[in-house]
Amino acid sequence: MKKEHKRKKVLVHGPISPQFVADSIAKHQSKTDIGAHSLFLGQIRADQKSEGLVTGIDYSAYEPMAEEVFHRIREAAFQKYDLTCMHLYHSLGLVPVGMISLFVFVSSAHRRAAIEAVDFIVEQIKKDVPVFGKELVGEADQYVWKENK
Amino acid sequence: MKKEHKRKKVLVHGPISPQFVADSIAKHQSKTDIGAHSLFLGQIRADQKSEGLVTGIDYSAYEPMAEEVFHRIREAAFQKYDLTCMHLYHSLGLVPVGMISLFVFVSSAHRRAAIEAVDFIVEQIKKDVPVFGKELVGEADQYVWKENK
Amino acid sequence: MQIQILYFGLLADRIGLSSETMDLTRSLNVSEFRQILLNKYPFLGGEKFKIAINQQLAAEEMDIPLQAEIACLPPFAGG
Amino acid sequence: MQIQILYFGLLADRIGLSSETMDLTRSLNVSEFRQILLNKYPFLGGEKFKIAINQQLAAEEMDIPLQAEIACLPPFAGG
Repeated sequence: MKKEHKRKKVLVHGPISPQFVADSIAKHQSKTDIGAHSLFLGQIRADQKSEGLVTGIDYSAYEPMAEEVFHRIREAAFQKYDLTCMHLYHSLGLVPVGMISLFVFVSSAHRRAAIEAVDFIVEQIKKDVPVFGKELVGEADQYVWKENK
Repeated sequence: MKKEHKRKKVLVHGPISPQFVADSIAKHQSKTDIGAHSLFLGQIRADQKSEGLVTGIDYSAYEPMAEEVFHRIREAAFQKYDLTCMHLYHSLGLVPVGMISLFVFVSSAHRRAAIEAVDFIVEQIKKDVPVFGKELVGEADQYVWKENK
Repeated sequence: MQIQILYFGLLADRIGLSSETMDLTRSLNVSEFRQILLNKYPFLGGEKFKIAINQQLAAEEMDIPLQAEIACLPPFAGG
Repeated sequence: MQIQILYFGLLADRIGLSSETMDLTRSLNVSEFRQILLNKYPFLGGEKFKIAINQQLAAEEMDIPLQAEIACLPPFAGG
């Protein structure tokens, strides 16, 4: 049994900036047992809906449960794969089209563990975390509630 | 048949900086058909060898052939997966421990294509590209030639 | 017996409330609670939603404990 | 018949050359060329290496064409 990892807040307000991603990467340069970083970024698409073009997503969450589920996904990934570290960030509030709402960052000594862990984590997040998205469409105040497939 | 994509130089001199990664991400915010970015970064590990601790890798390549093989890997990935864009960078010359020597950046409308393509591309690069690495070890001018498994 | 009910996303939107408390005359399981909710808000009939008790997804046959925090969760959209 | 030979990585290091030209008295296939190389540099006997002709990996039975650029490639280490 591995030890449980420190709880970290995953939900952040607004979009995740490329600069934040860069700073996260830079912080790992002192960890010289890492050989592979695998990163996933979810970006808001300008999908065409019957009501108009998506201009952004306004995210909300059942926050305490969402944080708890993110924590369980982290622990499950650490159990399943041989990882050095893992950072998860998900936006709340408005994220305009083209901006990033999900950042999954996994590091390992070797590439396979890092790549497979990211795949696992993203799937679990889509499936299990109580995050809700209001897709803003068109010019007026119209919206459509998003639903993961 | 999809069209052939523009040839881009993959080999760059020295380490790939986190800032370069951030700038690459930022450039994609205007591409509003992208929903998922998958990134892989290879970082130099301070492995313990019998000769001492690795302090860096000095990369060389059969450059024209390496660029040609990178190009073929790009084309194969575009054929195999539904991708919006793809950027590959590999270092030449000295990359110290903790620094990044490989940056694979794939974008797609959907997560599966992006994640699977990165896996495919990294495997092909390790296997097929004529890049050579001199692992510098210990204090003196010792080194060991690296070999991908 | 009092329970607190939280509504999220589409459900909060349709009902016009993000939370309310209900006084139950007897203990209920999740399925019975769901039926009370649909009687109260018949326009939710077509909506899929999961129910969490104290931040854990609950099976339909699970009994709702005293002082429970019930959350009604429409389809997830994270990522 | 003249061919240009390029050496990389460990091979360039061991031989002490990054390239040389050889004048062949007859046309060779890759396997025969490899044997000539090992006769010239017997200390390469224990090393694995691939041979590329004009930037394409070549099978051992392939004939080396006129004016070919031959590259001797030790194990790859990219990534």
